Amino acid sequence: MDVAVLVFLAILFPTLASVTNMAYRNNPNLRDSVTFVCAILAFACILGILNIVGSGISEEIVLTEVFEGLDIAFRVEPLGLLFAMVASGLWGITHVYAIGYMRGNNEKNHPRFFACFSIAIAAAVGIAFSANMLTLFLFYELLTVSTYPLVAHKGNAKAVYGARVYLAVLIGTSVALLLTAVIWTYTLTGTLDFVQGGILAGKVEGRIVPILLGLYAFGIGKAALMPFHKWLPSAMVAPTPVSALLHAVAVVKAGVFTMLKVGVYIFGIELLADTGASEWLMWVAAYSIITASIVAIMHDNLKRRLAYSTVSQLGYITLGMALATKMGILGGGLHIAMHALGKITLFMCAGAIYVATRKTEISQMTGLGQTMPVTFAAFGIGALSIIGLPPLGGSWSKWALIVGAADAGQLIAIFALMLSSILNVAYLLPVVAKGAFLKSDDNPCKGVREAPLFCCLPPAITAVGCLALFFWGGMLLDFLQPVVGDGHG
Amino acid sequence: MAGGTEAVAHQALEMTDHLPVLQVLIPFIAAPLAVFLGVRSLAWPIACAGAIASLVCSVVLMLATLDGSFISYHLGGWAPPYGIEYRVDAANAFVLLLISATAVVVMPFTKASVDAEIPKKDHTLFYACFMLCITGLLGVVVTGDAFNVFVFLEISSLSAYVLVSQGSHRDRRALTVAYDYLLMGTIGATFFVIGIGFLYMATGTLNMADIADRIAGQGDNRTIQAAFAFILVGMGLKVAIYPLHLWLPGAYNYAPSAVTVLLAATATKAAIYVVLRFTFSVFQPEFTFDTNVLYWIIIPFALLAMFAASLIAVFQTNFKRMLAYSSIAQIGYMLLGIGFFNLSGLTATMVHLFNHSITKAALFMAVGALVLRSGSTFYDRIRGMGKSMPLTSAVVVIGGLSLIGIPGTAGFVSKWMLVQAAFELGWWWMALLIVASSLLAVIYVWRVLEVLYLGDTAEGAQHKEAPMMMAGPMWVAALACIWFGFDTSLTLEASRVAANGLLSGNAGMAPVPTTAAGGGH
Amino acid sequence: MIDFIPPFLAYIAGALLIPFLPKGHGRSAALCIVPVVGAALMWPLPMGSYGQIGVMGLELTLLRIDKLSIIFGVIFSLAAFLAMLYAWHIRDTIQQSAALLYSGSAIGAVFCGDLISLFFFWEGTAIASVFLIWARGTTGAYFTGMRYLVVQVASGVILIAGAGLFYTETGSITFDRMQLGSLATWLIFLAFGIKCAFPLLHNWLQDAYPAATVTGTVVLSAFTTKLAVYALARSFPGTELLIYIGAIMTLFPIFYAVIENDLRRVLAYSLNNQLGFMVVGVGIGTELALNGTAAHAFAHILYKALLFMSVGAVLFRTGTAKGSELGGLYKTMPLTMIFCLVGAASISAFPLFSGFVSKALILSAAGKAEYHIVWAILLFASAGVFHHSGIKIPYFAFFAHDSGLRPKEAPWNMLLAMGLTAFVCIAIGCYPHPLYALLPYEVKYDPYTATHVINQLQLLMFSALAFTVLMRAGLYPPELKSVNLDTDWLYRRAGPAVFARVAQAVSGGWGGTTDFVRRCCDVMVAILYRAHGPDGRIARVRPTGAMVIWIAILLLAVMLVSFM
Amino acid sequence: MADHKTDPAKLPWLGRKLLFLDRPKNITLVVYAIYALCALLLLMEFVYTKHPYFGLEKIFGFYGWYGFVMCALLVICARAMRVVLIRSESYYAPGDVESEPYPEDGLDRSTIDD
Repeated sequence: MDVAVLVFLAILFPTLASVTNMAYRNNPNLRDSVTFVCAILAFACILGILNIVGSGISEEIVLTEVFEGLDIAFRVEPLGLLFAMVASGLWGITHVYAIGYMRGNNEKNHPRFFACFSIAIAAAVGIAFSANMLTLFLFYELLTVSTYPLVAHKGNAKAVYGARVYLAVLIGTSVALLLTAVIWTYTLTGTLDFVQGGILAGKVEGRIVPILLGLYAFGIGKAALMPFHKWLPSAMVAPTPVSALLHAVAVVKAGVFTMLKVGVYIFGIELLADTGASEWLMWVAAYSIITASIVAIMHDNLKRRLAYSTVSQLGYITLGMALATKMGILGGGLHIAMHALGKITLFMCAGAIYVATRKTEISQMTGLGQTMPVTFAAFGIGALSIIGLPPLGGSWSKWALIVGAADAGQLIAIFALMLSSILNVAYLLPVVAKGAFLKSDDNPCKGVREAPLFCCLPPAITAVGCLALFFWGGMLLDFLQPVVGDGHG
Repeated sequence: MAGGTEAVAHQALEMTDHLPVLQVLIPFIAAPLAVFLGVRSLAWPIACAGAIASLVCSVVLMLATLDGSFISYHLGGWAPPYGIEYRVDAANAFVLLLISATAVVVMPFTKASVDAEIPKKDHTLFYACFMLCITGLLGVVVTGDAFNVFVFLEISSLSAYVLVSQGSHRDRRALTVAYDYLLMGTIGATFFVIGIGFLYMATGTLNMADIADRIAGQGDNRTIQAAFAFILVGMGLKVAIYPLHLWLPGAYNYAPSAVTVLLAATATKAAIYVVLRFTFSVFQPEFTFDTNVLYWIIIPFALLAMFAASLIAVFQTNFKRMLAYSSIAQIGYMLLGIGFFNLSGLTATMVHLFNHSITKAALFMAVGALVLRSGSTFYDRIRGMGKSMPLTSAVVVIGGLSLIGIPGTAGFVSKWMLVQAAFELGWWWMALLIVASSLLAVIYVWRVLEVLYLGDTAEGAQHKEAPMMMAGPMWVAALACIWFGFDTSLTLEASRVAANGLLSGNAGMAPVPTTAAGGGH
Repeated sequence: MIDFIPPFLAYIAGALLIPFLPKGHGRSAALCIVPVVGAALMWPLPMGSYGQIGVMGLELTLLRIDKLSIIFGVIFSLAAFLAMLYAWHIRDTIQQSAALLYSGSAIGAVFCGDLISLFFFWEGTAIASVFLIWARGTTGAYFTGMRYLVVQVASGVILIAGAGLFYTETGSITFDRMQLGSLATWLIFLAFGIKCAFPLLHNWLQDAYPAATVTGTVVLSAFTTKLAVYALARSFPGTELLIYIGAIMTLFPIFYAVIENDLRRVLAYSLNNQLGFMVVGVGIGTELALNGTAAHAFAHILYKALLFMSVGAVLFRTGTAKGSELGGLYKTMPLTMIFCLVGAASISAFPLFSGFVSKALILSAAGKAEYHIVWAILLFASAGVFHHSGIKIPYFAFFAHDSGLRPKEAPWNMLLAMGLTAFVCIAIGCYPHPLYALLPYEVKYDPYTATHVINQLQLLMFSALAFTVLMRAGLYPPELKSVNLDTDWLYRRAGPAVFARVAQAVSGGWGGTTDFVRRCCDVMVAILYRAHGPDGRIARVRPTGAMVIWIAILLLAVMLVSFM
Repeated sequence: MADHKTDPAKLPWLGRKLLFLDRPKNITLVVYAIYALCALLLLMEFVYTKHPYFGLEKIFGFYGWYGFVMCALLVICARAMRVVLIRSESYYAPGDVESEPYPEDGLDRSTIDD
């Protein structure tokens, strides 16, 4: 099949799932199974694209011209393909999990939930394949809007407040800063296409480069760069499947993915490296990494802690971009996949614990590991991957980032990465250690059983995925090589 | 694409050549017809037929002028400048299309809403006024004669006063509001006519193209400057430039739903068109006073509108009123585009004219449906209706997103152009102000969405979905919002041609052979 | 066709398989077989490098067989076997898997030929080993485990950072001899140093080993630090700095050991002290010294394991390893006591015991290289280690005052493991040539000269004399239930206190600021609301008069601007 | 239980053999043996030739007195250190230095397969 057809199908299937959910609101089994089939098909489409395009770059697929020289258009390139694979591949797994979670928790409004969920996936795939900043921005906003109902899902005051913060930050930054940056870029260059080597090179100079970069970096609120990270912990009021797929994978990765795209294809790493424009961003990212980790340690609420951990981890990818070295970019790209699998595992485990025990605070989870071994084992594996320890995927991206930082001669970045790993240990592993090894006085295991199969199988799968990524790390890196202009691209 | 082509100024020979006048004449005839036929049930079909016919005219006209040429129609065969000239170029063909298309789309909605809100006995009268109002708006746009503008303006205004007062069947306050509207509208019209008087004093002609020719080079003539001031302020009132907006919220709020839709989607747009026409075609952009006013009056007041009106909208608890204030704020955007005084800015104004029109049409129709089911537009009465009226609420979502300017909606396109225009001028701070004000739009839109979707349904409320007659047009408008967010070949292209025409000031009697492309670069 | 299998794979396969075996003797036997299989995989391979894998443009070497790696591979396999035997009675899947993974990682690290693989195995030892601490299940063990893990992971990330810089600088990631000088090598050095428990970086050791499970400590004592010694010997032989670091390492732990109450912590201090000898050996870097280091690591692993085993057996039977609680156990645990004495004699380097034949190499090397003070320090440390490990441990555990405890003799598997270990200790001591043959360089050294034997006996016996005299005189510090401040005070007391203060100040400041901002926002919204709200001044629809005024104003303004 | 603890007959064979160490008199004997051994070792100075690395080693009985003095110093210094360094067991946290639950499954646990 043609790449264009496959790209459209990959976006269409989630949309179809969404429509199905709205149309057959009263037939949960039909809805869920159709959605699952759509998830499989969407993933199959993306694998099909992978099969055709490989790690090359496809032709541009133009839908319509919106502004002069600005199209709504798609183009497959390795970074986007990776992101699409991650988002859509994990969708099926998360969907299974979501069924278990939503039913196990007696949540309401399933059709709306799953419909919005699917649309969000469509948006993520759209972002992944965008050929230019305009298309990307379109899907970026679609993603924000479609996830808002998911955050506000519970409908109580807390959820509404969380959703407001979510929306305010995401829409606020994107409309106020990102859009400005995009239009500015367009005014400067007359194009917004993602072009190897960047479009701004030779078009801007001096102080404008860092300012423009700043507009982008903070405008991409989804990348949760401090101080625009607040939406992420706020979004934790959402049901856990949302936190797992969207706020650990699709949404935040859309943010950092955009960040990488901007760095590589809008500015171009040569421009950034030559002008040193991204050096301040590296500091901000480093600050974000460390501070978020410290804040994470302070939080007892598991999901909140994971949210701050995500903020910190996203900083890695921004850091990779800000280093403006090939390895930095590749490390950032790798980390998209590595962190996605790790973090989704953690979130799904947090949700599984909640389904099984209704516990949300880490201090209440002491001793639970004895009765929920699968969940806690998966959590442990995910945590180790996040920390970047072998034999899990996270160690490769950390290595690449460190080499990238070394190439850039940025010791501060190396230091931030090192310190963050240690802080990661300090806030992630206590959950496992306390849960699996400490015995609690008030016998929390009483009446507790392992989470339902639908809830504990998916994290187990993703945990195995973390392991698999360790062995595929080199392959992934080779796959991404063309992004920075090396290899067979 | 701009200028250059031979103007089609000729004798009317065939039916199609009469389009400019037919455009106005058809609804004009439909109005009395609706009354005098005396069959109430026929009033609506007649109005419909009239609207559709005039839409057909405007489509043909639009296609004819898209290449940058203009059509000059001499009323009664009297050649201008002595006779009345109807002149259609891309700019007003675009507005004509907008007005007539809106009229057609809202017709079914009007039926449903009028049936619900207005006693049967007044129906014929209502449709007559409705058609008259459309006539007036179309006439304002199509005519090339300054005094004729005033005449049509009054036709539309007077019928609008009547239409607004029809809201009294639902709420007696509509009468007071209509009265206020009448007073203020009349003051505006008076100012406008005074301005035209000045112009006549200075030039001895009423044909706009002729005036343009004659005042060229008279930039320091005080009379002309005064004329400009009066015309601008007079039309400013009709436009509802920020401090002159006081008639608008009341009128929108208390008028019958259908009337609100019509007024919001078309009336202010026609007025903006007039402002554009006079600022750029009649008076020359080269006049320093012209540019001075743009920079020192229009831009500050546009900004004021964008922020003050948005803030008011943020705090409103009445959906319809909120939308009214949002309209005032959005008018600020259009004025800002005018004030930028470059191609992108004017394009932004023109395209926003269109986009905002369909957006507001969709939203006000949704409000109409909500009113129909809940009887009120206050937030606490429409709480939680997202569940019971999913179709209507979805329209609110789409319209709301377009209002904010989320990509994929029509509103995004116009905002993009506006910000781009600011950047082209190097006014990055202005770009920031624009996006900042759209953040306010986020707030007021989201308040409504939260009310609709997250609120608990009011006690005892048993709502059902709006009737198809309402939902259909609503969705047409909503889908248009999305369609024109992607396909800008019509809107942006037409706007650019129109803007180019306006900026080149090619409104003189003689066809202008060549046109400078844009003034802002 | 793959004609070799890296030994660590045997351990990993074992770790993955044993959860599926039924708990019981069968599984325990399987555990013991794994190290044997590992050794069998390693032993027949000729010298050279195997298993190069290209990943990310880097060449990883999974297997590098040379004299240095072989000797560590052999002793690690042996230690793993003995520890598994000692832990035969354990029925805890997590501990069993973790122990296998831990040993496997250590063996993998020894054989790998590049820094990346080293990092992987390095962190592998960190992660796997922490479970042996957590498995104890007490709150103290949990926190200790966390601290331990943080330190170990820190070592790993420093290593990887150093490797990254090293790669950027040299374009190579070979794990081989390097020069201190650049930041990269300093970082690698530091990473090794942390795991090697360099002074001031040492406290994780004394913190963690006493906290682990009975069997866990035995496993722990064998691998982590010796792996670090191996890494140092591989990368930084002849680095003079190491001599001084090693000298200090031999010195200060003995003071702590004297006053420490927890016997397993005493052993941890003495372990630290013994590491010092090896580090000095690496620092001297001559063939003799490196031989000494390797030999001493070999011997040390065995006798230290033996000591931990015997104290562990006591802990297993009595539930405590505190000197203040124990005493008089020789009556009911005589075999354990004897094995303990063998270990004590070995660590003290009594002639005919293993320490004697290995420590002498290092001392000689120091002497030959003319490091007078270092030599004297090492001599002192030798005496000191006899003092606290050789005498204090057995004395307070098995003799001293009768604690009244009458535990049973250790279980058969522990006795067997201890017995085997004790046998090897003595065997090496009596017949060191097989060990010498294993060493990286040719050995031209005979430990059993009259001079050496007599001098060593003099040293030890007079140390014993000092102990006796001081004991009789009541000057010897009694065993007290207590803890002694060490560098961990910095991160367990000072650090948290400072951090809490800072956090309090920051969060207070932050809270204050956000409160202030929020209040400002509230006020602003209130003001805006007053003006723009539905009943606000600006939103109110005023009479037509207001409008007229506005029109007038606007008209005036437009005219003014126009007329200008 | 009581029997088990006090009755020497129930002790292991080797334990019974070593019971002499319980008597203070015997301990004094051991101490004297150590004194004798030390003296003997000092005398050994005369029967072998030294191969000293350093001049220090040539001093008579160097290893002996060095071992004695240093160990004495060690103990005395450690005693002094302890005065400064000693803290209660719960200094860092309660339960920080804890024993196994005493004894976890009984002093008398006979099987190991639990």
